[in-house]
Amino acid sequence: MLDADFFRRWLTAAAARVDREADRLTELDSAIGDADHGTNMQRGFTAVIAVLDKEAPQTPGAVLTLAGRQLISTVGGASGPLYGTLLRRTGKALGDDAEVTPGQLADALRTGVAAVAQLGGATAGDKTMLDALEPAVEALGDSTDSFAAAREAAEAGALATVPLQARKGRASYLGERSIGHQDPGATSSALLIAALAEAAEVAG
Amino acid sequence: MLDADFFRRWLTAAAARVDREADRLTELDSAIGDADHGTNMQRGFTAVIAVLDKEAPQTPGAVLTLAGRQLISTVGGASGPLYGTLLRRTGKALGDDAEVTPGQLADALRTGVAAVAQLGGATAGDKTMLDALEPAVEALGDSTDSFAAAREAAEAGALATVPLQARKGRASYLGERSIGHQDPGATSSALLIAALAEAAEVAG
Amino acid sequence: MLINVPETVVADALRGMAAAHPELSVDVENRVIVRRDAPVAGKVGLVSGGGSGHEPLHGGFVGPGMLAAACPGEVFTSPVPDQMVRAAAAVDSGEGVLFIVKNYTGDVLNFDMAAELAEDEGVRLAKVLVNDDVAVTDSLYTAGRRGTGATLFVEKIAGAAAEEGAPLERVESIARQVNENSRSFGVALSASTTPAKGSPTFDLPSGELELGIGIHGEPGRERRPMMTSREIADFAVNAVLEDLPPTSPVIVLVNGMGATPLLELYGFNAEVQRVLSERRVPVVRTLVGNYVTSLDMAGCSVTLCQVDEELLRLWDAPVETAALRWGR
Amino acid sequence: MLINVPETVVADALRGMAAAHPELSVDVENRVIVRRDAPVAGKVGLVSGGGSGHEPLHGGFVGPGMLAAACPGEVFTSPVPDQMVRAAAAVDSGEGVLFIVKNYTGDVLNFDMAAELAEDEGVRLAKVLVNDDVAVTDSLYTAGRRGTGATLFVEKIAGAAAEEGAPLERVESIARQVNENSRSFGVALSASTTPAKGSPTFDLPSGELELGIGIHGEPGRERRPMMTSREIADFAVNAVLEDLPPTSPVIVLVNGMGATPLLELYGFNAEVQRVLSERRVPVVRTLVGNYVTSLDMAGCSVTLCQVDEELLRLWDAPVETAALRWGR
Ligand SMILES: Nc1ncnc2c1ncn2[C@@H]1O[C@H](COP(=O)(O)OP(=O)(O)O)[C@@H](O)[C@H]1O
Ligand SMILES: Nc1ncnc2c1ncn2[C@@H]1O[C@H](COP(=O)(O)OP(=O)(O)O)[C@@H](O)[C@H]1O
Ligand SMILES: [Mg+2]
Ligand SMILES: [Mg+2]
Ligand SMILES: [Mg+2]
Ligand SMILES: [Mg+2]
Repeated sequence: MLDADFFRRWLTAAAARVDREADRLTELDSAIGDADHGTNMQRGFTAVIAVLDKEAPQTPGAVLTLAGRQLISTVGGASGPLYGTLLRRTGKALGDDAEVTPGQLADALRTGVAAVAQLGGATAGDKTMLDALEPAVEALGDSTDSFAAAREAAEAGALATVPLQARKGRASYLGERSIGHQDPGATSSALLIAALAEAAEVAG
Repeated sequence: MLDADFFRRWLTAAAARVDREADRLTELDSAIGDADHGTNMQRGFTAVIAVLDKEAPQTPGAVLTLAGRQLISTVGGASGPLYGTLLRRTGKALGDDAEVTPGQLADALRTGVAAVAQLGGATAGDKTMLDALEPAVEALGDSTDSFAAAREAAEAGALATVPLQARKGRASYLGERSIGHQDPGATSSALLIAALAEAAEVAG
Repeated sequence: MLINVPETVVADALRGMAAAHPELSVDVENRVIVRRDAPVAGKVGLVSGGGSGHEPLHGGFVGPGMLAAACPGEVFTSPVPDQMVRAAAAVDSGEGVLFIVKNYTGDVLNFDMAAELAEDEGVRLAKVLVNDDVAVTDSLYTAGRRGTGATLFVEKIAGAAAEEGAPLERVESIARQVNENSRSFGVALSASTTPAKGSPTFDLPSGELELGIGIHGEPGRERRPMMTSREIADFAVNAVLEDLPPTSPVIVLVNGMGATPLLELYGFNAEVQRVLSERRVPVVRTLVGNYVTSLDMAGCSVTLCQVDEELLRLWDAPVETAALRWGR
Repeated sequence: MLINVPETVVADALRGMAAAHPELSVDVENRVIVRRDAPVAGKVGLVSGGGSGHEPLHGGFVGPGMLAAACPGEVFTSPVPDQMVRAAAAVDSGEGVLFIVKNYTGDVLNFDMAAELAEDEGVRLAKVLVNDDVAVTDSLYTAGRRGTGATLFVEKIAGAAAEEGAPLERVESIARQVNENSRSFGVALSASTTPAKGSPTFDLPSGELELGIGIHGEPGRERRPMMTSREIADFAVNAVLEDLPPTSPVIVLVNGMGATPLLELYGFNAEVQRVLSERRVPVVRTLVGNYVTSLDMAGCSVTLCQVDEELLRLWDAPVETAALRWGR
């Protein structure tokens, strides 16, 4: 079972990864976007950790909902509302339970990812975060063992954005010139899923 | 004896040298000034040649006076009024004679150079065109043979500006940082004197 | 860069704006710039915003006759919904609020979220998207046309209508009309440097230029060897006219991206006017300057806005902001 | 660069200015920009000018309440006397003409020659030198202090006096007083590129800056490792205050050299205001923007102008030019 602490660990691991990889995310965004994805994610996750510390939500759902709201209120850009919606809708789907099963989390994350797709109007292959998120949630199953598979899937999905031409977000303005670069949002999504797997490993 | 044609040849040779060396003059001015001396001189001497062609003045004095007025009306900057005054006052000093002796020219040029010193308030050693002009007119004598000596003196004078600290013109704002660079105006003055020697050589 | 640290760039700028413009009420903490007399009774409030780095857009356009409030985000990052919610509350006199949103995914999403929240709080809201950039043509396969120079026209002209007391529906329809009548094309001669990245956002050798750029430091649609002012004017104006053949006179905005000297912009304007006159497009007004910028990018954009008598009258109406100011 | 060829840069810009500003009468061939209603009966005419590349100075300051005419030279090259003679003739209503001359050898010599010629033609002439730059201290061994940001103050405040109908002697003495009350200090974060040279006029590695620069792309007095906005403000404001300890409130000009984003300039203004408040110097007005530029140089300058009530009243008086516009 996954309790509020697990979700806190997940987001803490995510924040650490974002910190480590911020320059790389910005570099990727500089090739096909506006060179802010790293700082956006860093600002957002720093604020998430701070608000979680301050408000200390007690259920998985509350942790994710609060984190999502904080991202929306802190990040801006495309990734703020999208990641904010991802966490908020996932959190809402988890309800008020003090503990959730990996399978419940998988279902909730599928709801969250669907909300992202609806909000942004993107589908798989558009060269966005969905190209990492969708395969990741596909790979999630009933046990935390599946988290590692989700990580693999997300990473593969992020890598697979390289040959794609962007059809959503800023990168789409580049037309064919967007081909040959990895999507920054798909890359940060892979970080978040990797952090999930990391949290599960620690949890053992 | 030197007639109007000689003076036309002088200024034509000067214009050609200025054309050839314009980039270098600008480069020198870029180090301790505002990177326009080459274009200033080029614009000025192009206009001088055009107006001499058009108005075809018939005496040495008229050639130089017209050329000086044209420089004043075309160049701007510090060098426009200064070189304009040099030629205009030299021309005026030559009077209306159809031909003048090298000695008369030497005297007239000394008058012209004195007018430059008075107008700009500079003296030898201030790292200006005067550092080339003054030794040059010192070296001028009664025969055209002295023109070559004037050329040497002007060139030496221009070179000798390198270690000086500028006390007049834009370069003076740099203080000690003006040391180590050759003064652009002294360099262009050496070109003008070299053109004088060249005109005399052709005249034989 | 003339900054302290990247993290405080926007807050520092807002403090500096507050000091320079006592006629504005600048909430540095919450990042909202509001005209001091807001809400103005009987008048619709215009709210715009977007990433910082495009100054004077939008904060420089707050004041009588133009915006009631502006919400600056981080550099090149759209603002968060909380800002627009706060701005809407500050400027709503009961006559409603118009959100003017440049068409970028981030701006659209954040303004949409804000609109939902503000409506929940009882504000009557309308929203207009600005999407004038003809460089982005295949909009089926993109996030759609970007909002660039036309933003100034929409904010000025709709702002004049609001100042006159036009109702929300009318202000909105005028804003929409201005957007539909406007087209832009932009060119970069150098990339811009964001404070966070600290180096140019893309690599542009000095003998080349980018055609069809946006205002976020992103590369353009195509790279070419350097062109003359004349060639760029031909290319840009024709791109605009091809997309929207003019049926009425135009207002011209010759806009600098930030680092192109005004001397060059005016020279470019001469070429733009030449093309327009060759193409027999009557020009009624021309504005030249750095208005919708991309930090320290060198380059320019041309925006044409077709106007009828009413839109021209509203363009000429008094405006009193930090960056645009005329009339009485 | 956004140009055709270096040779036509100034003429192209003047054509573009003419197209954008029907309220100005622009003589492209003779390079004189005159307010359209000149000569204005009963009013002294202010004429200024200097090298191009400092736009909006001076052409952008021509209009009611400021300059009657401006004479742009080639880039960074002072204009020729013919231009000022023509301008003086165009603006002289019989009340006389004031030449406002930035203190550079070229400007001084050319304006002096023009003054002689114009006086020969019967114009009553006065002349004021602007020399506000505190970076050039040892003026015995230099061409004297340069004229920089204070030019804007002199032109605006003396222009207001002229607009009110003050006689030549009074306009001249006000101009002189404003100059004496003003000091500037400038900093470059990058060199500028002139059209003729086509490359930066000096080499400034990106981690360094130049302190005490002028506005002609020349290097400064000293090179240092990059400083923060806060450190630069401390240095610049203190340099100014040391030279002219204030005895009355100041108007502040935070001026961009051309390529520094307005976002950064406003942030810098916050630091300038902090220093002034720490030093207990009362600030009555602040202007932030690119007004006295050096082509595409990145950097800024601070100018302080001490004012009494009369000078402040004249500063606030209406002005209607391309680049400065307020009041009614
Ligand atoms: N419509 C969309 N749907 C899903 N993801 C999107 C969409 N638009 C952009 N993104 C994602 O957002 C990322 C960019 O985020 P960021 O750089 O923070 O915001 P911005 O593009 O506003 O600067 C892209 O790499 C992409 O993965
Ligand atoms: N006061 C002066 N007296 C004599 N020569 C001067 C004076 N000031 C400047 N010069 C000369 O003028 C040259 C610069 O000319 P130029 O670059 O054309 O004008 P500007 O300095 O106005 O840009 C200097 O190199 C110097 O030789
Ligand atoms: Mg981005
Ligand atoms: Mg020079
Ligand atoms: Mg962004
Ligand atoms: Mg010069």
